[in-house]
Order: sequence, then C-alpha cells, then structure tokens
Amino acid sequence: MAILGSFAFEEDFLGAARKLKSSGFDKLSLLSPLPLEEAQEIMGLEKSPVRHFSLAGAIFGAIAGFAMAVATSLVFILPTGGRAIITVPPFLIITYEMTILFGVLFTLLGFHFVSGLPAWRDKPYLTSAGIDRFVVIVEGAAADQVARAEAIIRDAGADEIRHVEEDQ
Amino acid sequence: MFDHGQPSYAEVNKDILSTMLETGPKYWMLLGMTMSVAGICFFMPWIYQLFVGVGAAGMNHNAVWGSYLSNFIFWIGLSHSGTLLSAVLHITNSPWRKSIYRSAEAMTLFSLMTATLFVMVHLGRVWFVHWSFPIPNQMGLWPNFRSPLMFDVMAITTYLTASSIFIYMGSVPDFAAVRDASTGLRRRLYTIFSFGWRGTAREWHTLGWAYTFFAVFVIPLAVSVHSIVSWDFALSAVPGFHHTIFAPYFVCGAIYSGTAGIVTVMYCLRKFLGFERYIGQVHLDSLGKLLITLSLIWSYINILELFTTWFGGTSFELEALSFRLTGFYAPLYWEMLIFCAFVPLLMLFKKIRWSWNKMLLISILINIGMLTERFIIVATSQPRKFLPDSFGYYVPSWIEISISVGSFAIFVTLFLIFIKWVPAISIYEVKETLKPLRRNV
Amino acid sequence: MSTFVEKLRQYSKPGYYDEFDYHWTMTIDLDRCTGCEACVVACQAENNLPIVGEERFAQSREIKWIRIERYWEGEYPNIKMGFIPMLCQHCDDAPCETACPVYATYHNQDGLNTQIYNRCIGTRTCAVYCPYEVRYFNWFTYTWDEPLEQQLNPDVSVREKGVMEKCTFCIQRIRIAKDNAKDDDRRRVRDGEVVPACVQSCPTEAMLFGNSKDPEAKVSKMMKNTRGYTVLEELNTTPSIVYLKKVHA
Amino acid sequence: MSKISRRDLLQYIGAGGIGVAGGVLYGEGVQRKVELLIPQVIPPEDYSPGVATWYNTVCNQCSAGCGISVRIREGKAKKIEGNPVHPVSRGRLCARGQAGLNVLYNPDRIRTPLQSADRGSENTAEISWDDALTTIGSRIGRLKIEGNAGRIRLLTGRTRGHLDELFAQFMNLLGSEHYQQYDFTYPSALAAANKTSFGTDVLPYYDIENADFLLSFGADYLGTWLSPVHYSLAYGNLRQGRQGQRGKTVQIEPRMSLSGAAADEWIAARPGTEGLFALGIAHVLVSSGSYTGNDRDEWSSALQAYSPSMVSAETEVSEDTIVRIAEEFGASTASLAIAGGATAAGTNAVASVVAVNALNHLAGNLGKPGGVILNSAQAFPAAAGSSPAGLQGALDLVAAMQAGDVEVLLVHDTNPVFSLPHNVGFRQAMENVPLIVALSSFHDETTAMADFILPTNTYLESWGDDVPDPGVGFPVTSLSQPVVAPLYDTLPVGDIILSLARQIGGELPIHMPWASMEEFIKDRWREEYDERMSEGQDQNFEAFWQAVLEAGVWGQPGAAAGGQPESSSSPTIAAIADPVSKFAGDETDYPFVLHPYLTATFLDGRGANLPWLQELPDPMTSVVYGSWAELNPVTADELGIEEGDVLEIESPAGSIRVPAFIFPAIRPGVVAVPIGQGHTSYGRYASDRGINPIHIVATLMDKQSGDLAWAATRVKVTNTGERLRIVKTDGVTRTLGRQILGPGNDHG
Repeated sequence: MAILGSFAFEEDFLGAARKLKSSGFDKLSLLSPLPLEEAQEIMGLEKSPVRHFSLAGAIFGAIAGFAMAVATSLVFILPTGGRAIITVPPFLIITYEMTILFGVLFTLLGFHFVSGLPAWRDKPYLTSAGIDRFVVIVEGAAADQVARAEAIIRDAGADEIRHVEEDQ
Repeated sequence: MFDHGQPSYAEVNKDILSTMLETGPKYWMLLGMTMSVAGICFFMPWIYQLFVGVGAAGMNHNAVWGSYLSNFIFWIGLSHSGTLLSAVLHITNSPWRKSIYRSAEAMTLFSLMTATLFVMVHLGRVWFVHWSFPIPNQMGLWPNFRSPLMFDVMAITTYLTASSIFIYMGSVPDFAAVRDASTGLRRRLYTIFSFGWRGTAREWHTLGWAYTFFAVFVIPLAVSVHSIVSWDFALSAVPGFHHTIFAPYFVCGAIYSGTAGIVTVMYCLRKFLGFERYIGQVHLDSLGKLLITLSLIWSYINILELFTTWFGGTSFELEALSFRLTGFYAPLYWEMLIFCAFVPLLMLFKKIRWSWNKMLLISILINIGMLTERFIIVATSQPRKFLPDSFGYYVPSWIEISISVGSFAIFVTLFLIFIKWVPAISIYEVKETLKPLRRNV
Repeated sequence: MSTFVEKLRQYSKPGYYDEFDYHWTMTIDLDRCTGCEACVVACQAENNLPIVGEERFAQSREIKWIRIERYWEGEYPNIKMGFIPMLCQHCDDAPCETACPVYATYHNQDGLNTQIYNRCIGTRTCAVYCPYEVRYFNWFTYTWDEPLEQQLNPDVSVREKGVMEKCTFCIQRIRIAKDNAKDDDRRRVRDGEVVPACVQSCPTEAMLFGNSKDPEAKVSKMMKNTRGYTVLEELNTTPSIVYLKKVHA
Repeated sequence: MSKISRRDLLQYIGAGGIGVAGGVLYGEGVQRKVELLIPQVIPPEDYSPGVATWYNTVCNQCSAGCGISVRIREGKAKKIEGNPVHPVSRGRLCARGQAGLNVLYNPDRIRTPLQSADRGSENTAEISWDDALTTIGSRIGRLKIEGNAGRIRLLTGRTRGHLDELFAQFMNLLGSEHYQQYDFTYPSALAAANKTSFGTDVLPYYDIENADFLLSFGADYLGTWLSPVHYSLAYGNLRQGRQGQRGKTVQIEPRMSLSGAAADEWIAARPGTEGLFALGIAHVLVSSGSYTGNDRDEWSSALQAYSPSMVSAETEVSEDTIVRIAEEFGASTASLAIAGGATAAGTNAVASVVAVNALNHLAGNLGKPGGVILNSAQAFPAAAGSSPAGLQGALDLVAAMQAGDVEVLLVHDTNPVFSLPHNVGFRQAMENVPLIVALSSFHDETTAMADFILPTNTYLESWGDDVPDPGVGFPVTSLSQPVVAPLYDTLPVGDIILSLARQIGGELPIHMPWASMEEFIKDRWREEYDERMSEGQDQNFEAFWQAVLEAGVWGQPGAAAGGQPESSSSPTIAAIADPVSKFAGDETDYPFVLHPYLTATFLDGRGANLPWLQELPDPMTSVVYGSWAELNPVTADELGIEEGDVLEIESPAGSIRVPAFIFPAIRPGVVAVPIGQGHTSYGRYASDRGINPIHIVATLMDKQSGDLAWAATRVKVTNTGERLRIVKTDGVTRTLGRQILGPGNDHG
C-alpha cells in the first residue's frame, strides 16, 4: 500500500516531506518536476557514489588506452618515421582520449547503478509530477500507519491524496 | 529573463511539448525540402564519387587535401559551441544557459555527425574506413597510434559518444514529460527512452552528479578534439601548417564559429518554434558579448601568426604567407578578415547586440568567414610547400561545392528531426529558472 | 622477464634501424644529370604507372614516381638551368610514415620507406606531410587502352582508385636479387646486383644505387663525396638519397 | 509429404540450422589451420617473382642504332633496357627507346591489310594479304613488262642494314632507279661537310668521352643529335668520369637545348652566324699562334677576313668571349668542336659545318682520343645505308609525281606529308599517283594517302640487322630479332618485299630466292662470316650465329680505327666561304627568326603516337600534350604576351596558331617552336594536338647538300587575344633562395 500526496506548492510539499521523515516514514519518494536541493537534503542525499564510477572509469581508460597503444606497436613491430617502437608522447594523447571515453562511460554506468534506472516496472506515479505537481509517496507503510501518513499529508496542504496497491 | 512575463510550470510543458507533438504541413514541406537537397546535393554526388574515385573532386597532386577537409574542420568547429559551452556554463552555474543549451548540444551532435560524414567523403577508400579503428579486421592489423589521424579517430569517437550521452542524459526527465503527455506507440517509446523516470529526489540527485561529471569530462575533451584536429596540420612540416599556435587558434576559432552558430539556431527556434518567451534579449546580449571576446582573441591569434611568420623569416613560411595574403586566394583571405575580425566589432554597440535580425546577419557572416578560414588554411598552404617546382593551385570542383551545400541540408534535416523527437528546450531546467510558486502570491 | 624488460627498453629508443642488414641508398650526381627524363619513362615502364591523359594531366593528377624538377638561375644571357630528379627520398625519419593511421606506409627491414597499397584507405595525409611531394594518389582507377595492358609488369601490382603510391626503389628487383643471393647461399646481395629501373636507364650514369651498410659499396664511397648534400636538410628527414651538387665552372 | 506438420517443419528447419552452423564452425575453427591474413606486412619468404627472359635486339626509335634488351614474361614484352654489351648504348637507353613498348602495343596499330576507298580519309576496308599482294604485284609486274619500271618509286625512311640492300635489289631487279630515302633528321649537311673536310661522308666518331673542351655549335648531342644515348654516356664521363679532371662544354645556339642546359657556357649568337663564329675562333687560333701546322699561312689568309671584331659585329657576341673561347679551345689538350641543329640547317649549312670542322683541324685533334676519329670500314660495306636525299630528293619526287611520271609509289617508314614544308606540296602531288602502297604500322598522314595499306611488323617483331651510324670507331653490326610473336595479321617489311617479288615473277624470285627476311639475313651473314668474320674464330657458322643472336651485336673492338683522316687541311681551307645564312622573309615584315627544334621525345613527330612520350614532360619546359612557342621574357613583355596567349606565327610560307610560353633562355627576336605535334592522323594520342612548325618553314635549301634549311625562316608574331592553357608540370622554376640544388648553389 502506497500513499501518494500531490502538492501544488513547493513549500507545502517540502513541509510534508520533512514531517513524514521525522515521523519515521523512511520509505519516502519525493517526486518533483524539477530538481529540488531541499528534497535531496530531506532524503539525506549528499555526495553521490557516481563519482567513484567516474574515477574508476578514468583510471581504467587511462591504463587501457596506454596499454592498447603499446601492445599494438609491440605486436606489429612496424617502425615509422624513425621513432621508437614505444613512442610515449603520441600514446599519451590516446591515453587522454581513452581516459575521457571510459570516464564518461563509467559515469553513465554509475548513473544507472545508483539511480536504479532503467526501471520500466510500474511504480506509484502521477503524471502531473512531471508537469507542475510535487508528489510525496509513502511506501511500505504498515496498515496502522496509513491513516497517520495521510493526515500529515493532508495537513500539509495536499490537493490530492491517492492510495495505490504496491505489487510485491 | 522572460520578455513576455513568467509562464507557469504547466505552460512551460505545454509550450515546449506542443512544438514536438503538433506538426503542421509547413514542417513536412521543410523537412521534405531539406531531405531532397541533402539527397541531391550531398549523397548523389558522393555516390558518383564513390564510383569514379576521389578525382571527381578538384584536389590534385599539389593539394591532396581540399574542401572536404576544410568542411570537416568547419563542422567540427561548429560542434564546439554546444557541448563545450553548455558544460562550461553548467559548471559556472549560469542561469541563462538553461533555455538554449539543449539546442546547442543538438547542434554539437549534428555538426559532429556532418563532420564525420566529411571524413568519409574525403577518404579514398571509405569502404575500408574500419581499418582505422582498433577493432579486429581482415588485415589482422591494428592502427598506428602514432598517427595524428588516429588521435582524430579516438578524439572524435570519444567526443561523439560523450556528446550523445551528455545530451541524452540531460533529456531523460524531458522524455518522461513527453511520455506523460502522449499516448500509444509514442508513449511506449518514450517509456523506454526515459528509463522509467519519475523525478524522485534520488533520481534528480544522481542525475545532477552524473551530469556534472559529464560536463567535467566534456570540457577538456572538447578542447582536445579541436587541438587534435589542428595537429593533423601542425604536426606536419608544411609551411602554413607548422605553427605551435595552431591548437589554441583552432579551439578559439571553433568556439567562435560555434557560438555564432548558436545565435543562428536561437534565432530560428524563436522565429519558427515560437520560443520568444524562453529565449530572450538576455541570451542574445550574453552571446553577443561572448562573440566580441572570442573575435578579439581570434584576431589576436591571427596577428600573432602573421607576426611570427614574418619575424621567423624563413623562405618557406614567407612564401606561404605571401601566397596567402596576395596570391590566388587572397580575396578569400581578406573576406575572412572582414567577416571575422571587423564585422563582429559592430556588436560593441548595444543597439546591434539587442537586435535579433542584425545579430543573425552578423552570426551568419562570422560563419561564412570561418568556413573561408578553414578553406584558406587547407588550400593555400599545401600548394606552396618546399619545392617551388611543385607549386600549384587547387580549385574545388562542382562535386565538392555541391557536397558542401548538401552538408548544410543534412545538418538542417537532422535538426528538424531532432525538434520532433527531443524537446528543443530543456523543460525542467527552464522551470528551475522560474521563481517558485508561493501560496497566496 | 629480464629479456622482456630489455626488449621494452630497446623498443623505447629510436634508432631501431641500426639493426638492419641493408640500408638502400641512392646517389644522384647533378653534374652528370642532363634532365633527359629517361629515368621517368623507365620508372613508368617498370612500375605500371598509368597513362592519365591530357585532361587529368592539366589538373595535376599525373603519376610520376620520379620527376625532374627544373630551376632557372640568372637571367638572359647569363642563364643556367638546374635539373634535379625528385623521387621518394626514403627518409629514415620519414614524416609520411607517422602520418598514416593504418600503417600503410612504414619503414621495412631494408631501410626502405614502403607503401602497402592493400592497407591504404586514402587519407592522403602522407602526401601532405611529405616535403618532397613525391607521393602520388590514384584519383581514379586507371585503365590501359587495349592492348597496352600487355606491357604491364607482372611483378608489380596495378593500383586502384583511392590508393596512395610512390617510388619503392623497385622493391621487386631487390626481392629478386635477394632471392638469388639466398639461392647462392650468400648472406648479402652483391654490390651492383640491384639497380632500380631509373638507375639502370640513366644514360649519363648519374645515379648510383647500393647498400650503404656495406662500406665497400660504390654508393658508400660516392656518398662521402664533398659535393654530397641532401635536399631540405633543415627538415631533418634524413633522406636515403644523396645528391652531388653540380660544379659551376 | 503432406504429413509434415508446421511444427515438424519448424523443428527440421531449426535442426538444419544448428547443423549448418555447427558444420561451418567446425570447418572454420577446428579443421582449418588458422592462418592470419596479413597482406604484405611480412611478405612470405617463398614468394617467387617469376622468371623473365631477355632478348637482345636493336632499337629503331631513331637512327642511332642502340642495342636493346627486351624483357619477356609469358610471351609479352615488358620492358626495354639498353643492351649492356652493345658498344653504342652500353646498357643505357633514352626515353624514346624505352617507349618502344608503346609502339608494339599501340592500340592504334594497323592490324590487317587495308584498301582505301577514299584517299586521305580513314574510310578503309579490310582485304586479305593474298588479294592485296596479287593486285599490287600484277600492277608492278605489268609496268615492268611494259618497260615502264621507271615509273615505280620506292620511298623509305632512313634504312640501314640488309633491309636497305633488299630494297635496292628489289628496285634494281625491277629496273627502276628510284629507290630513295627521306628522313627529316638525317644530317645531310654534316655528311657533305665531312666529305669535304675529311674525305669521307661516313659519319666519324666524335670522342666526347675523352674530350676536355667540347664546343658544340647547335648540336643537341644530349637530346637529338646523331646518337644521344652514346653521347650522354660520353658526357657523364667527360664531367665526372675521370679523376680530378672535369671537361668543359660550351654550347652555341639561339635557344637553350638540353645540351645547352648542361653546358658551362651557353651563347646565343645571332641565328645563322654560328659558322662565322667558328671562323672567328679559327682566326684567333691561327693568329694567336696556337696553331703551328705547316699550312699556317694558307689558313691565315683564308681566315683573314674573320677577325674577332668583324665576327663580333655579325654574331653579336662580344669580342672578349670569342677570344676567350678560342684561347681555351686552343689550350685544351683534347678539344672537340661539333655542329648540328640550327647551325647545320641554314642556307649555309655545309659552309658552317666546314667552319666548325676547321676548328678540329686547327686544334689538331683528328684521329686522337677526345677528338674526331674516323670510323673503320664496316663488316657489311653494302649495308651501311644509302644516304637519304634531303629536300632536293623530295622535290625531285614531287616534280615527277606532278608530271605524272610516277605510276606506283611504295612508301615505308617515312612521313613526308608531315615532315616536309607545306610549300613542297607533297600531299597534293601524291594525288597524281595512280597507285600508292604504304608499308606501315600506323595510320600517319602519308599512309592516309595510300590506296593499299600493308601493315608491317614493328621492329620488335622483325628480323633485321643494323650498322650503327655514326659507329663507335671499330666495326660493329647489330642483329635484331623478333622478341614477341606478331600481335596481328602483319608481316615484316622484308617479307612483304620478298612476297611481292614472287608475285611479280620473272627474274626476281630467282635472284631473291629467300622465303623470309630471316633467311635472307642469315644467308648474307653466312657469306660475310665465311669471307671475313671467321678470322680467328674456331667455331662453325651456326655457333657464331647463335652467339651473335644472344649478344645482339657483333663487333671487333680490337680492330684498327679507320684510316687517318685527311692530313691535308687544304680542302677545308678551300671550302671556307661566307658563312652567314640567308633567311626567307625580310626583317621588317618578319621581325622574328623561327627556330623549330627537334624534341627529345617526338623527334620529327614519329614519337607523337606513344602515350608515354606524350605524357613525358618536355625536359626544358615541362610541357606535355601540345605545342607551344617560346619567347624571351623581354620580347614577350614588349609585345604584352603572357603564357597561354595564342599567337599567330606567320611566315612567308604560311601561318600557325600556337600558345605562347615564356622561356628565359632564348635569344630575343627568336621564336622557337618544337617539332613533333600537329598530326592530323596518327592514332588517338597524336591526332589533332598542337601544331607542326615544319609546315610553315620556307623551302630554302642548302645548295651543297640539298638539305632543307629549316632554320632559315623569318616570321611575324601577333597576339590573337585567345587563350589556351598550356599543360605543364612545373610550378615556379626559381629556387626562391631555397638550397634545393645544393648548399651554396643558390642563385635566387
């Protein structure tokens, strides 16, 4: 059982969220049509673990890039231009590009990993959350707590409250 | 910020999505036109060239690189506005970026695609282009990572990948908005595109972080891409190519032409999609100021190039210089100087900076000048290399001119398709710039 | 493991060429050269260079692996003409080689700058980077009017459109000579056993070809001539062709 | 069959698919040995380049007679190189010689006998050899029987060796005296002058190789004069072949030729006065006491008039230069003077060459290394070649044709319609001849006038022999053999003549019993062998023949050179005459002197159908495919002419239109036009390209030799205002201060 509360005003929405949080409703989802820093603070989100992915990707890319260039020139000993077979300066450029490429790719991976997307299963959602409504979703509330959550939401000034069955 | 009063959140959605979801006959006519121009001017000559050989173009022994490469640099340059500018402004948190960056990034992506097409057109045996990728091929041989062209391959591939991801990730919340506003097949498609985005605080948070990292990666990447393109030239010993200033020169020129390109695109968005509400004087003014700055840097580098060449005083460089200033292509050189160094100075006047029509004209002139600049670099240096007996000329053939014209049609076609698939203005970021709604206000 | 490290170290240093058995070198005595262009036709015949036709010639699309460059000095009546045959210099530090993304051109074990037509994808970067402008691009697939194709040399491939080509120092002749040496159990080819077509034809014996690794070779001695110089020395390409400058009486 | 359900079918398809995929995987991955295809990264060691065969034969691209080796693979000729054992070419070969492959494999060769329906057009019908030979043979036979054999004429190009003998014999047996040769390049004046000076008209051996000082009056010995390959070899030796000694060369000509470019000093004397220049030098040699012969006084009186001041005034060369060159010439141990080109093509040609020969007399270099060495008697005295009659012979033939005295004209290997001035009217005269038979491999302008075209084998498909002229000082005879089987339904010239002889019948087949040219040549060589060549040889003829065939040449290097040249210089002294050429057209109407010149590529136009030569940049100008007129930059400036402006060049004999080329090494007042282009019919590569300057040459003649004075025409030049792009490879022909020609060699 999930409770959805839709707000027209950001302040009401944030108020409801804070109250729910302090009342012990931990499985909260705060839907907004635009990123709200306060909402993220309420959810306790600080530094995202995405950055680890970025770093790992960059390091991997750097190593892979340099290794690829060196390995290629060692497998095919084809001297060019009187240069050494392992020609470091040009390989650094390859390394640089690969660093960025894998940094970006790993960041993308990290995004999916951390955000839980893609999630194509139906989840409690209101289309208006994508337009101009701020929606609080309380999930996993015990049956006896539902009424309390609903009350908090209503008191905060929600213009619509809905109950949605969660599929387990 | 908004010339016609602040819209509500719902209006933002409606305004922006309507350009996507409602399609009039004019759009189809325009699309049909650009597609046929692209087909007739770009692809048909190219197919002819594939059959005949690159000899269909005007290049010759004295100038084996021609307009295909100058067009390539031009389009790569144009691509530098979007992603780079968007990333820089994102990191510096400039609010005026938000309504223009989506189109700017699209411009990046499409001009990059057009540029890649020019590489294909340029190649003698394009059917073996995959040999230049580090993937297994029938030769059992991997590419030469010492080659500046390999730097190019790596850089452009990375840039294309990173730009695509950058624009796509930025659009995910908007895809969700499209999903919510549509039905049927489109809804199903956008469900997939949007990854099931709901707009939870966690999603926003992760996206914000990831997006910032993309931006951080993209800035040095974009700088490296055009530096590397410049090294295709600067790493040779050819007089007129062999300058240390080339990398900053190219990067500056790229941002310059890209920014001018944004002005043109903004004008079109405003004019044809009715985004007057979102793209306003403040954008024009900011871009105008940016353009003046870039133009001054560009002029400075040009003067520097002339000066160092003259000061160096080697026969090779001086000959290349005098050919550039007074030779066969001198009119083009002076045209470039007027369009890129002198015309932009007009923007010092606020009156001009605040006029959409005048800015459009200036931005187009700048890009014509930049197109010429690339052509001059390619066409005037090669025929004046080291051995005077091998001096020559290069004149583009009709095939080349036609393909150059066709490339613009391809770009416009891609853009037209883009505005029907992706919201041309970032919905959620426009909302960020609006004052939050307060009860009883 | 230690050999691996050793190898890595060796590969990180330039000068790999010192290991090679041969270093094919040519000397061209400009005091003998009369600019008669016999070498040009010899090359055309040996290496299956196409007949491009007037129209393409007018567009500078000719293919001549060796060409004669002309330079006037002075004015009438005290005017002199300087000829200089220009062909691939087979530079040790060749700018063209690093330019190629697909290894279509590289330095082989004989110190030759080779061009592998099969690998070429036609970026033409090598031709831009070449200061001597001796790389020629196949703008078209050239055909021979029947029955001219019967004179094509079966030892040399015919190139298709989109491929870069250039002087090979007649690598097919070098190969035949090496094969003969191998058959005779000789480690090296004898001096004078290999002559590229241009050297062979030269009516004034202005050109000399040989292995400069062999101190006894004629070409090694000729290279030490005080008149010797390399073209565009300031670019540090270290060409394998040494020109002997003309004597001005 | 109908029992298969849909489910079953799907199962079968699935099973089949898996089976095929498995099989392919097995075949590709398991059974086959893994071989990486790395084309030419490391060429496979067992690659076999194939085996070529080399055949030695004789080059026929000009009259030098170089020995060549032809590389044959799978029965096809692949390359022509110089024959290393041949004393003329010594393994080297010029561009023209190497382009011989283009002759053999020329797409425009005549492939079958043709009968022309309409003279001068390409409207021809194929005909069988039998029909053609029967028709021609019966026609000639009838004339012979009627006693009108004198009405049969045979005109050939320069022919030497036994082919020449065969022609002569054929005409003799017919009873006609009219076998004549015409070759634009034949140095008639040189032969005539040498006859006067040295007592023999066999060309001597000019020992450039060992000379210290070479004074060339117009002779482009590196490009077109007599034996370019041999002289190029000699030049290389003269320059750098001897330790510590570098020979010097001076070239006197109005327009810098290849030899002029190679020379240390190039002097553009006033056209037509080169002989006078030579006399001026002779004057200094005698008066300065450098000549000490017994007949010094005779020389002195003969040369009295030609003082340096007088010569300087006429030649417009400074007195200092004349004296300086004379002194150098006198002081050098081995100085050699040669004449050719325009010097030997004025109305005073013989007088000029005699003047040059006088220098050789005065320098005392006759019969000495580095001087003029007379050629010894050749092995085949009869085969040394009849001298081609110059313009006079052609004029006689034209007169006979016009008078209707010629009933049958056989033409072989010569193109007088192209290489004679228009004024001669050769083409028009040919129209009076009832039957013209061309023995030719190509449709040139003369062949186009024939009624019957009998296609001949090229020299690479024929038997023959040749005595090089000029020789190399000792007896040499080259043997040529077919290196490939004939490509088409063609016959060797000799075989055609022999067939004709059989067709005509009478005493001809009795005296000419050979079945083929091969048989004829072998027969003659056998006779010669028995008579003289067998000396000191212990092999039989067959072995000897095989050896000569393999070598392609027979020679006696040890044999003494020809007799000492005429020791007396009195004939030369007597022949010294006023040596200034006269010109057609007067100076006010025609201010320019026309200087047509032979190009190293096309010679007199015969090379124009060879694509390699058409695509070969002209050595001095780099122009390809077309004609041009060279003008001094100053002259061009005065007339406001730029490169590519179409000029109308008008002589008293006609006019041509040709684009201008600004050439810095030409005397002002001279306009030079290369010979060779301007064919109206000579295959796809030559036709309708450029112009032929010979056509506007006035028909002046050197009286003594009867040779065409092709350098004695004045012209006027007008700018038509049209433009034509000159196709050339050169960009900027100045070094711009770059040290391309070597350090310190920079003359800006």
